[in-house]
Amino acid sequence: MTSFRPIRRLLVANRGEIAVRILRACRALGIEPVAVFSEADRGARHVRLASEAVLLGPAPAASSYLDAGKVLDAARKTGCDAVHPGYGFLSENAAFARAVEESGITWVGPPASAIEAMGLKIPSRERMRAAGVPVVPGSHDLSPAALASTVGFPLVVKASSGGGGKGMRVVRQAGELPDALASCRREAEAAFGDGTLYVERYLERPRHVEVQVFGDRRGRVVAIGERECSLQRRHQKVIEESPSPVVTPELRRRLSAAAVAAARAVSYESAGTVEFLLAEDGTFHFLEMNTRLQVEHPVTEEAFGLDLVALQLRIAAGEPLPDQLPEAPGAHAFEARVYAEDAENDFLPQTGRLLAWEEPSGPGIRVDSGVSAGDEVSVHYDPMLAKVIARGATREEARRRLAGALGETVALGLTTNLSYLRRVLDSEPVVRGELDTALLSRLAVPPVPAPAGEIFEAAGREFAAAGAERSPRSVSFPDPFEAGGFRTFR
Amino acid sequence: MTSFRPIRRLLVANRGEIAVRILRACRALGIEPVAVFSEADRGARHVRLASEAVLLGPAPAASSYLDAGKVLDAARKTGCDAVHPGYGFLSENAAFARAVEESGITWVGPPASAIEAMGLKIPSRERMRAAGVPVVPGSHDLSPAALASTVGFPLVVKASSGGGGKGMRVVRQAGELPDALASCRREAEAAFGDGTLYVERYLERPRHVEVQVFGDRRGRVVAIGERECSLQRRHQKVIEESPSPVVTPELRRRLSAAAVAAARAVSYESAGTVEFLLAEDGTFHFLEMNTRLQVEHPVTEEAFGLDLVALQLRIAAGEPLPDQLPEAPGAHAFEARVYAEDAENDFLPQTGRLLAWEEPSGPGIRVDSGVSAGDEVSVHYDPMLAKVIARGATREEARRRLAGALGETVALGLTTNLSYLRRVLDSEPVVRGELDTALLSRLAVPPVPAPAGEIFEAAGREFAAAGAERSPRSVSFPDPFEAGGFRTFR
Amino acid sequence: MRLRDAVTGTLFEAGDGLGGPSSSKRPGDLRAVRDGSVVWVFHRGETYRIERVALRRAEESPEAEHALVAPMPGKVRALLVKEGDTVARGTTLLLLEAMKMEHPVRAPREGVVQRLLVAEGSMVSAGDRLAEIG
Amino acid sequence: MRLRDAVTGTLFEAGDGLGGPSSSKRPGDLRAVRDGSVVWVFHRGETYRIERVALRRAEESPEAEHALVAPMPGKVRALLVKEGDTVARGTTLLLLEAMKMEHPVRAPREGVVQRLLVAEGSMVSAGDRLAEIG
Repeated sequence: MTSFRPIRRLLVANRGEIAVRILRACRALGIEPVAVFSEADRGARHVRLASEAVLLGPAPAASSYLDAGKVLDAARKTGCDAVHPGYGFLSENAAFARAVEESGITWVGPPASAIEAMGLKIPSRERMRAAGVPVVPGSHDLSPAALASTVGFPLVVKASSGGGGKGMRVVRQAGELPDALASCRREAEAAFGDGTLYVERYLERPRHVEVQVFGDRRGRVVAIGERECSLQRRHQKVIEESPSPVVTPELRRRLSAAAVAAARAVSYESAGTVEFLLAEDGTFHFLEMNTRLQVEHPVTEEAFGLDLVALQLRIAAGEPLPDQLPEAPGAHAFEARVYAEDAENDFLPQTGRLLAWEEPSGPGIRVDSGVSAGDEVSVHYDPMLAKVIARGATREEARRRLAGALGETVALGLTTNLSYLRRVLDSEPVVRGELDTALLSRLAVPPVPAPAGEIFEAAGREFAAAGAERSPRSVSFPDPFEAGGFRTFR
Repeated sequence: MTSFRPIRRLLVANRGEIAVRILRACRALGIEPVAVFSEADRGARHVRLASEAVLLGPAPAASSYLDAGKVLDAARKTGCDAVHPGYGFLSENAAFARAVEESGITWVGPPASAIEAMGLKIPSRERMRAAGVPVVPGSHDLSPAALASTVGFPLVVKASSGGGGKGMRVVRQAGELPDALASCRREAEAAFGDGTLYVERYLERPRHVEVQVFGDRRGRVVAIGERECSLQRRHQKVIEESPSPVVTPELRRRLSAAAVAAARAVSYESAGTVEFLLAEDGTFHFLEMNTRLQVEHPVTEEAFGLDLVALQLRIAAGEPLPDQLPEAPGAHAFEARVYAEDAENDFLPQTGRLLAWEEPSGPGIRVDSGVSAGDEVSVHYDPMLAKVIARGATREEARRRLAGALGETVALGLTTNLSYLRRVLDSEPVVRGELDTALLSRLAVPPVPAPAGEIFEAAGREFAAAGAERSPRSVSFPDPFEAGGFRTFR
Repeated sequence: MRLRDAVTGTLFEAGDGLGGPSSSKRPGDLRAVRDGSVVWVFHRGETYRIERVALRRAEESPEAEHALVAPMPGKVRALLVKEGDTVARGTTLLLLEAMKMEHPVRAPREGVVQRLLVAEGSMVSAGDRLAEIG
Repeated sequence: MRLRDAVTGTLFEAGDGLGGPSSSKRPGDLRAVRDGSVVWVFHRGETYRIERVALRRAEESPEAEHALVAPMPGKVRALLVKEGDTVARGTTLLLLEAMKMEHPVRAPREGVVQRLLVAEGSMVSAGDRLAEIG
């Protein structure tokens, strides 16, 4: 039996929206939150909301949010009794988790051993197979012969330490393989410091359905429904929802049983996500387990009426899981990820200053964001500005609310995917719930209409008001890429 | 039986947060919303969110939002098939409701006859007494003799056409009566064009508990739980919650039965609110019925998981009430009204430009607001900027979330009651749920602390940056009221 | 420069170290916006209104001693005193109507109403002079 | 002045009626913010990026014809061509790494790589010249 170790002061070892999210949970529980920040984040929202904040170092993540030593020092110096890593950065770093626990500080997350067991794709697949969880055929032997016999084409190359679509390529013919392996290896080395790759069968048009699991420190593991995350672009999730429009109560029971078996196989504690590929016939295969809070956790919270971060904190303090947890969702929820990226130009990430930022709200709408007007969106971190979440009594009510909320969101100064998200949400397949992981690569979203005269007139008035004043921060470049379509560079 | 008359295009005959609220409901239902606006509201949020918007006239409400002819013309010209009046303005104007219906346009609200029956306090009290609803002793004979025999002191003078605390005074001794009557009459004439007054017994330390009722066009009337609105200042609600911390399921059944009886007595349709004063012994008296959507309707929505505006629209179109409506709340919800007012100076309303405005969000948080950064808060309309609403699994979770959200709300350029609201929420009686309608007049909220040096330094930097530049919009006045405490005039 | 917190009245003398242009980045975890002679500062949930105070106010506006100014914009609903009346501190001088509520404007000190500068029904802006009390 | 929508490329000639200071109130239901030679406009859920276009661009920057500039800030991860190489339109010239993703920079037209202005590992800002293709 685990003893109860209350959390009074928590280090939030992250930035942006997830740091804000955790800070808010602390307040609701009466826990004092301490933030960390890099030089680029001095005035950031997560710093403003914290009781205390510690400067880690320069902007690059390696010198700040990824520097395990500095983060642990910050926790010690500020007298924190627990650390929440959020997602990304140090969240799946088993050595960091172990160092935190060895310092006598509570780690709000799974045991280091579970992170390790699931962190490397190859051993984790073997472990899952042994636990009776269905697994996609794959290989870590990258020789052409091995691939042909055990995997076959199409296949997907993945970074063994990877996640989030980084270091990942689909290969349809043997000839494309050498380039794909080289490129993945470079990206994997840059992103994770580990170029080890593995390969698995690529399933055509599957759905990405994942199960939220939770384990307490007394050995109980439960599943809390599924999320459908099939709307992806280059393996990055774009829009998620819960429940999945195709998961029946019977299928939910089977998915939940497999997810709980996976989590039990690694003695899981805290929040985790077991990802599956779901085929049209209702069969599913284990994809990977993310041993941390997931970006898209709010759709589960809104559909099931739970606060998963608060639950993580309670469990980390030694409390048991509640006896009663909802088995079926009480509402439908959608989430859209608002990125600083140019949907009209190959989704290139955008940087610059957010000159105006206005979040939507109202019935059923929640926004998890970490930015404010005036913030600089820099090259150093993920270009996600916010998650807009909508809850409704039905899928259609939630979908319409989300589309409306995205239309209310004002983001000036940076190109964002707001308009793209809205057009995707309003597209026929999404309205009908006919999703698969390749849908976005096929979907012809309606073109952006040319602005009406009044838009140009409004812009003209702003230029006229500025008079002869020379541009302070921008330069206009002629089109160097007539084909590529880049038009404005700032 | 009523025929089904679908709503495709709706005129939102209001401004500010409630107009935005109704626009959002339209979008979730696929209804095209049309806004109206005065010259002061050209760039307002409700105008920006509408599909189309019609200018009514100059800023004063009498020339714009209160001008029934202009509003009805706007609905006709834009081809609207329904009008939603929101609250305030024309919402309880029976003649307007009748004119709308006679134009063949659907009125989203109760029948004109129900508005009339409840609009005048004196006949409505008689009607309620006849229907078996408990009523506080009162009189419309204002002679000292009548007051002494039928009412007694303390008593409260009210405008017969009143509402929202306007034209209302508590009188504790006979000597104060003449002044109170004169003042109420003036305010009532200015606000409602009707100086008729009535008087009723003033109950000491009661709770204000009100029941949300809903009637459909087929004669069914239901109650949807209660709201506790005891936190009032000068009869203006400040913080509301649902459920009431003292209403047991048994008491809820009795309150609901009385409220349904009240609504049935006037053949009520659409959303309405029956207000009661609840004594410590569990007895309650009818106060009044508001024949419109209430400002604080979101706490019911969040506690019961409903969209009351959508329900109004469905019912107005002829749909029946849903067969199943929740009898007990599934969550606890609080609402705080953010006003442009100076809590340190007698709660004087403030006007000026909102130079910065940042709304909170996150788990369980909803904001209904109608303002944006850059908006001018003028003398012409109600100084309420926004309603911040928090939902939680428990009362304490909701309370802490709301306090946190208020602390995140940034409003610069105008003095607001944000800090006051937070201090009230964190006060002992509110934490314990020990509320009554006079609590706020007794409550000693902790004083605002003097700013730390770093605040002055930050201000000094802003002044230094502005250099020798002369103040463009402000003047600093010496203290003319040494006692009154006014210090800054803009 | 001399600064004053408009709510608590606390005074602060800012040193010379504040010169130079303010950085475009927000310093630390503060939000600050200047509006003429007032700077609004948001810090950890509290909003402060910091005024810049002229060092020798009396000399700059000698008549200000006696002026009573409107604390907010509104309409003069009723004048309750006339010129020449002697008033006690706290006497209600007039009623200002704003946002459909009446707000009493009271005498800041004992004295004689020297001049009434508004009439019943006048619209006034915040800072407009209403009366002089000698 | 000549304006261009950065997304659709639509051109618009704004007349002289636009002169004078822009009002501090927002006109109608638009939000607009200027950032140098770009104005961002928000209108009914859509965001527009309107550039002011110089009337005779070619004369102002004669070398621009040949310059290839960085579409975003980042690090040059790999150079895939060398000076003197002949490239087809669409040939990947180099890989830029930003936000941990690789982005190929492709040749806008057929030509010869005249100069490479960056090395592997260079950090570049948006708008920095990367290469000249003649």
